[in-house]
Amino acid sequence: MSKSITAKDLNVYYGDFLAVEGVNIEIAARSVTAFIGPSGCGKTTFLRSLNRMHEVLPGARVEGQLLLDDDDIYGPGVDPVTVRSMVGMVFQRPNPFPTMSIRDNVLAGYRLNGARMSKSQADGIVEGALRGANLWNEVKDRLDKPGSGLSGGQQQRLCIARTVAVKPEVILMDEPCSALDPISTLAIEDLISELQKEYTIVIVTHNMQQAARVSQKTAFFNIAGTGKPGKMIEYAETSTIFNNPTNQQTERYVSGKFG
Amino acid sequence: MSKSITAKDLNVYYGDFLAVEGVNIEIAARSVTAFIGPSGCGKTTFLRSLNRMHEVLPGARVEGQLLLDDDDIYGPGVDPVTVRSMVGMVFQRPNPFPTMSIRDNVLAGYRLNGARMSKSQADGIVEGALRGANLWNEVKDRLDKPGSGLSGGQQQRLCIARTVAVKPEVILMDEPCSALDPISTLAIEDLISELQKEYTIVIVTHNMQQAARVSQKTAFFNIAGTGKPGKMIEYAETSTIFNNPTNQQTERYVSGKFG
Amino acid sequence: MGDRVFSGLALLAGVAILITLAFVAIFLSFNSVGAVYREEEGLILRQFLEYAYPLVIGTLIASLIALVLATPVAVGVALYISHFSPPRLSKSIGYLIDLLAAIPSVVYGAWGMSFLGPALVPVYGWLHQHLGFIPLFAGNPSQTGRTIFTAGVVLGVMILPIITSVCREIFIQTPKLHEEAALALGATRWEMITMAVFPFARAGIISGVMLGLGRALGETMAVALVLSPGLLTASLISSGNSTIPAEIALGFPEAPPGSERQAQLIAIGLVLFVITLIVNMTARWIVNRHKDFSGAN
Amino acid sequence: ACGEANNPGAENGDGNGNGEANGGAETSEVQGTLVGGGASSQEAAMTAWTNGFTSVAPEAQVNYASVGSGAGRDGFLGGEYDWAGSDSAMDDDEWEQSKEICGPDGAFHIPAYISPIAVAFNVEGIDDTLNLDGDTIGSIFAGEITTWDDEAIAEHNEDVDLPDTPITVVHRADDSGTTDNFTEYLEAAASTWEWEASDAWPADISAESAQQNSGVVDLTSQTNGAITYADASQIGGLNSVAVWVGNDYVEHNAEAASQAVASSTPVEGQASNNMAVELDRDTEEEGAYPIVLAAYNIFCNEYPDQETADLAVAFAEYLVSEDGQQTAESAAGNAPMSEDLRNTAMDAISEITVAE
Amino acid sequence: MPWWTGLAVLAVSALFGAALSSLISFNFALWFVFTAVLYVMISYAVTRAKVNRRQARDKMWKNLVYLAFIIALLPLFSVIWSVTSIGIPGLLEPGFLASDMQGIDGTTDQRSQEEGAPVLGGIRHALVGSLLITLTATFISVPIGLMTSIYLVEYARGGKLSRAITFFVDVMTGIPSIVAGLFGAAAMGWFLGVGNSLGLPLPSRSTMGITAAIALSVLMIPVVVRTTEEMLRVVPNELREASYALGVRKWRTILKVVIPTAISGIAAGVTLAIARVIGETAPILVTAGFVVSNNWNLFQGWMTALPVYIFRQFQNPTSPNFSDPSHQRAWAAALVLIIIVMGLNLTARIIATIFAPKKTGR
Ligand SMILES: Nc1ncnc2c1ncn2[C@@H]1O[C@H](COP(=O)(O)OP(=O)(O)OP(=O)(O)O)[C@@H](O)[C@H]1O
Ligand SMILES: Nc1ncnc2c1ncn2[C@@H]1O[C@H](COP(=O)(O)OP(=O)(O)OP(=O)(O)O)[C@@H](O)[C@H]1O
Ligand SMILES: [Mg+2]
Ligand SMILES: [Mg+2]
Ligand SMILES: O=P([O-])([O-])[O-]
Repeated sequence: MSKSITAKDLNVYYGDFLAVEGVNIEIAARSVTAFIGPSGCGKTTFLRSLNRMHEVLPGARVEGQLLLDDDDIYGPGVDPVTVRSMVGMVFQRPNPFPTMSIRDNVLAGYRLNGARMSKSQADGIVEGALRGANLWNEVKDRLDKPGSGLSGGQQQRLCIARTVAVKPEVILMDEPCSALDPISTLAIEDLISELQKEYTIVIVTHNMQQAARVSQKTAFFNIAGTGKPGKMIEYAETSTIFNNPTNQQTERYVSGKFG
Repeated sequence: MSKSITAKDLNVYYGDFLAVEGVNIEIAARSVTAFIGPSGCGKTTFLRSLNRMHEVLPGARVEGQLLLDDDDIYGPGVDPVTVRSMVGMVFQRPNPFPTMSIRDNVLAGYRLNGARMSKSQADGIVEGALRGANLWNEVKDRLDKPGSGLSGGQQQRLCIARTVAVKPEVILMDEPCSALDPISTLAIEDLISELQKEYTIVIVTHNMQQAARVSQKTAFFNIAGTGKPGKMIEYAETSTIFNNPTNQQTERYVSGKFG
Repeated sequence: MGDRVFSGLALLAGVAILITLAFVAIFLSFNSVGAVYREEEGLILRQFLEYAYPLVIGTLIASLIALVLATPVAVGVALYISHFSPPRLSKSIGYLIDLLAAIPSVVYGAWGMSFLGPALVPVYGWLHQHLGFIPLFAGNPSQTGRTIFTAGVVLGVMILPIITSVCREIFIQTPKLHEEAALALGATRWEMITMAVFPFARAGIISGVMLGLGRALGETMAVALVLSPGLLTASLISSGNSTIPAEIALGFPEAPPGSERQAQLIAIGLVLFVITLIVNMTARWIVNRHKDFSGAN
Repeated sequence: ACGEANNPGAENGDGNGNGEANGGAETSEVQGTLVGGGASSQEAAMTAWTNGFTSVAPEAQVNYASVGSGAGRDGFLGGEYDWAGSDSAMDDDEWEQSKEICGPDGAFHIPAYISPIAVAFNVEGIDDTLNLDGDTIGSIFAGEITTWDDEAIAEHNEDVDLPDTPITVVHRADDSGTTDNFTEYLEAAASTWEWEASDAWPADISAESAQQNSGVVDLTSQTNGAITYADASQIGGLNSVAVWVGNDYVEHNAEAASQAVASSTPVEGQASNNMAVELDRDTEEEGAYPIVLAAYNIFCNEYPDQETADLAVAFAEYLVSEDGQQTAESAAGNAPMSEDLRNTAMDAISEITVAE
Repeated sequence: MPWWTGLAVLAVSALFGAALSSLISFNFALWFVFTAVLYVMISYAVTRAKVNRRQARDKMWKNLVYLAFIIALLPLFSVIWSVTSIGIPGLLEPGFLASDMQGIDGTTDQRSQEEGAPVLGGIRHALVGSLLITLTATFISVPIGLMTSIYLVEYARGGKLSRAITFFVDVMTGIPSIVAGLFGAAAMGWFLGVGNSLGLPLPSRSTMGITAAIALSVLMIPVVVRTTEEMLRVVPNELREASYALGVRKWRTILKVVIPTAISGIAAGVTLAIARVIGETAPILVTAGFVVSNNWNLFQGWMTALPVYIFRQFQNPTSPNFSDPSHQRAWAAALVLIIIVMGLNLTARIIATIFAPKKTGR
């Protein structure tokens, strides 16, 4: 399991607007890679192009090559669904399915695809995933209640549980902790380290401490101004980025950090 | 301008579920107060009861007294609309009006007063509010585009601009920076210090560094377990809370902090 | 594979509609030739237009009355259900209004004919007496109440639940986030509705109104039952005017096979078709003008 | 409200008993379903006929859709109906067309439903018949006479105290055979009437209208001062006009009506057994009532298969039989055909054959 | 403002309303109108004077919204009253639901009206006809309509075809029902003609239940498309993306996420569409004919539907001079028809509440 990701000259467009330009990056399997950078620089956009979620938006498209191990996921004949079932995603805003109970939300990846399973098997998956997302204790008594009744943080953890439950090869996380309290965040971070043993993880975060704590490598994105495309400025070991960046922009950005 | 807030034995309910119990707190005018605590402990709930947004949800209600200076905002005959125009709010999730342009979003609250204004006056308000929210440069060329076309962080800053434009007496902020990059966060924090000179500010945050940076006083909320009500555990000077808390729960929570 | 089949089916369904409609259009055009062309006289377009234009105007008047009466009430009722009624009751109240949609048009026709029409007679008399100088209320006030206005009211009642139902569903869908944003800015409930609910529901309201209008334009039986059709007149309170569907329903049964009369009736059916086309084009255009600001983002 | 069916003629469903109700009349062996459609004027009579026929021919069923005369002929010519009911006869084009489905002799008409058309009114203060002549009726319906105490009316009714109620003319909103027959009368008998006879009421007279006979009758009953024309069997409690014919006022009555049909000119040029007639509206004959409606039942001279032909013959014979005419009269109140007319019809029906 | 202000204003309005209406000529309708108008105006003025302009406007609109609701109820109660007052006795006649009109003619009704014998005859055949025809039409229209709106919302990206479909669906809503009926009959006639000339074992006549169902589908499809389209559009994209991100195929996402989220709206739309056609008269009369006895076969023989039954009983009473029994049957049948639609409506609602998104939380 777990695959590496290689982007070659990747341009990401919204219609005619070039949002991210010329990204070249190699992300190793079984590692955690963090994307940092100011708001609007295209982190989310680039992340979404990694599992072909980008093209879901009308007019959105991608140029260049993106290899999962050695297969170009944008190659001809490649099914985006296969790509997405290999590359899971946790969104910036929690989005549990409002029609489903907490339990069904966790099982959504299976249920929606029509997979059959015994009740005990399902129970196992639900408990495992919810424990992993540090949500089990809070919801174990109301698994059949709707997922939308939870608080923001609880909802986001539910979404993480849902993604983890389908055991993809790569997990993309777009600021997964931005709505979480420190304790939950810690649990998620632990979970990330845990998952890292088997999966490739890419995480967008604004919290540089978090990037420093969880990732081995960090990519810094920046944008020259409105209407300009976002670019990947530097990509290196996390410690290098935070302590000894080559690029001046990176330097300026990380030194503005807090705490 | 600017008023103090006093809660006396405040209980906040969702239907029959007591979400927050027995809060007693005095928030001074012209100060920044931070609410911290684990997810689900009722920070959002309590915050929403401060400007009577809580009762917007069906079945939701509040017991106890809540004084704005000396007026009980839950007193008989008090109009929630008046309360809300005095107590502004920034939400956890950015929520610009999707049908309005960026410009109209900023002016939305201001226009409610029905005051006629010239175009240049309006332009001034829009620019001032957007600069204050550190968004002006990014959007000045597309003020007439819909607000929903912005990135998450940009949207949130737009919402802050919108609230500030009304010039309320108290501003409540529910994790206003959880979707922002550090640079925008910094700008918002600067803005908070700026606003503090005239307004009373209450901010919910998960980022304890942020709480430490911006607030004079901090309230720690906690919850004993699922289904139990959230409670305010400790309320003191921010430095006391972080360095020398009286309560053991607070101690445990803040020492689990990162960085 | 599943995707292919499913999207294929979806496409097929859409195309099936187009084909059906093409057949309807062919059926109508083919059978209406006799109305505009006669072997001996060649094109008799003028004659046909003279026959058709009062009907077109009558149809529009009736539908317009229905829309003007029903739209504000329907939007009001939908708002009542979505934002004003006690939350516990809103479902049952919505159900109550849906009952109006459950009543078949024959029954509306019977009701309009035997109850509403006679009840409006004194109103017509009063209007004529006091406002008779306005052309709308000139003419002989009807002694039976079988006027285009009565027909419009019946149509209004018939389309009310349609518009209400569509609006209600949309109003309920308004994101809480936006409603709360408005409230938090110190908006009153009504201001919140104008700020968050109406903009979000704009397309839906127009859609519902168009649905209602379509119903009003095409309604046959109710109009045929409550109206005393006759000459085109500006007066709403005397008998006269007719609508296209009523004219077809009243004329078709006795129209000799293959006759010019039959062709004429089918031809005005085609005209109604074109009217709907124009009305809908206008609606789409209004909706699309503000597409960027649509609420579904 | 649930439970057992309450139909009086329930025997047809389970096919046990038969014609008992019919006083032991002969029953026929024909079976199958005969379908027809057309004029609504004869609907009430047709309901009685289709019911009555099941007691004559227990194995057979007859359906009739009163879709209107035009639609009925349309359906008949299109092969959808086995026979059609129509207030007016087919024109020659239609008859030519009927040869496609009815063989070389085409179709023929039987005037099986005959009914006078009453000029009925509702005026408070007038509790009896009014006497009027054709010209006055024409002026009233043209909208030229507007009150009931008009001189033209008073002239004919010297001993009636006429109120000054305004006259509300009520006509048929739908195109109708009744209108056609009534306007034919006006065209022939009223010099004050300047329109051509037609199924549709003249578009340039502004008046009240309603659908079907029951509609105009109801509306007239509800409106003081209203006057209308309707199938005499359907006017209920309304008073009606005695019409000036020759040298006397004649009230509508069944005999006069069927006499009017029997004595009128046959239409030439169609099938040899055709019974379509040209009614004589301006008759001066004593005691004749000239405003009459005859609804035809149009049958084929040749049916494609034996079963349909047998059914058609049996049903047509039942329609014009004394029994059939009486059944209709008691249910619908129309005028039974005269003896002569019935015999001619029987002869015409006997010419129905089956295609080789 | 004290709590009793509203009541006081109402009382004052009612008083002045009564006075004003008796100036013209007192009746309850007039009184209601004056009271309502005065109430809205006075409470605006009072709130404006005592509180402020914004609250006054809020109050005014609130009153208007309530008023709209009351106005909408008036015709409802009026219609329901006219239907039930005559319809209920008719419905309670023994055997009304269990019998058809076989054997009922003018003499039967004359006996009922003149001698007070029970009103015979019922609506069994019409009930069967209506249910069969409408259900078949629903089975034809809902899949086509739903799939079309899915195509429009989920698949088409504003291409020419989708614009053409949307546009023509709109046009379709304007087809008068009688035209749909004529078209249905013509289309079926043509189809059978072609089929028969090819030697297929088809019925020879087009007048049958299925033809009516097809004609009704023409009327129903656009209603289904327009309502469901609107409902699908407001399903947030977030949910679709969440599903795609789990590696769920688009069609499954649509079936399992989008449709369930929109189900209450879809159910309402379908109910609306059914209600639209179940009351149709003209198209059924020309496509399915009119019979007095029961027929379960959609593909052979004529059928009667309830509205046709009502219309005929109303317009052409079985006994022209003794029309009370016919009218009673007509109103009772109307009542049954209304009850059926209400039942459908209720079913749709139950379905909707079972599957609808749970709307708690924010
Ligand atoms: N749907 C869209 N259509 C057009 N432009 C878009 C869309 N979404 C984002 N953009 C633009 O693309 C650029 C990159 O946005 P993106 O959301 O990727 O930024 P980000 O780095 O994730 O920001 P944040 O940290 O605030 O989430 C921004 O300028 C934004 O305005
Ligand atoms: N609309 C609601 N109905 C019922 N219960 C709710 C609702 N919203 C929140 N709750 C419950 O109330 C409690 C407090 O929730 P609240 O959103 O105030 O927490 P929070 O401290 O803001 O959490 P977070 O940091 O995740 O935002 C939680 O147990 C939550 O499940
Ligand atoms: Mg982002
Ligand atoms: Mg919260
Ligand atoms: O027979 P008619 O109903 O057309 O008069």
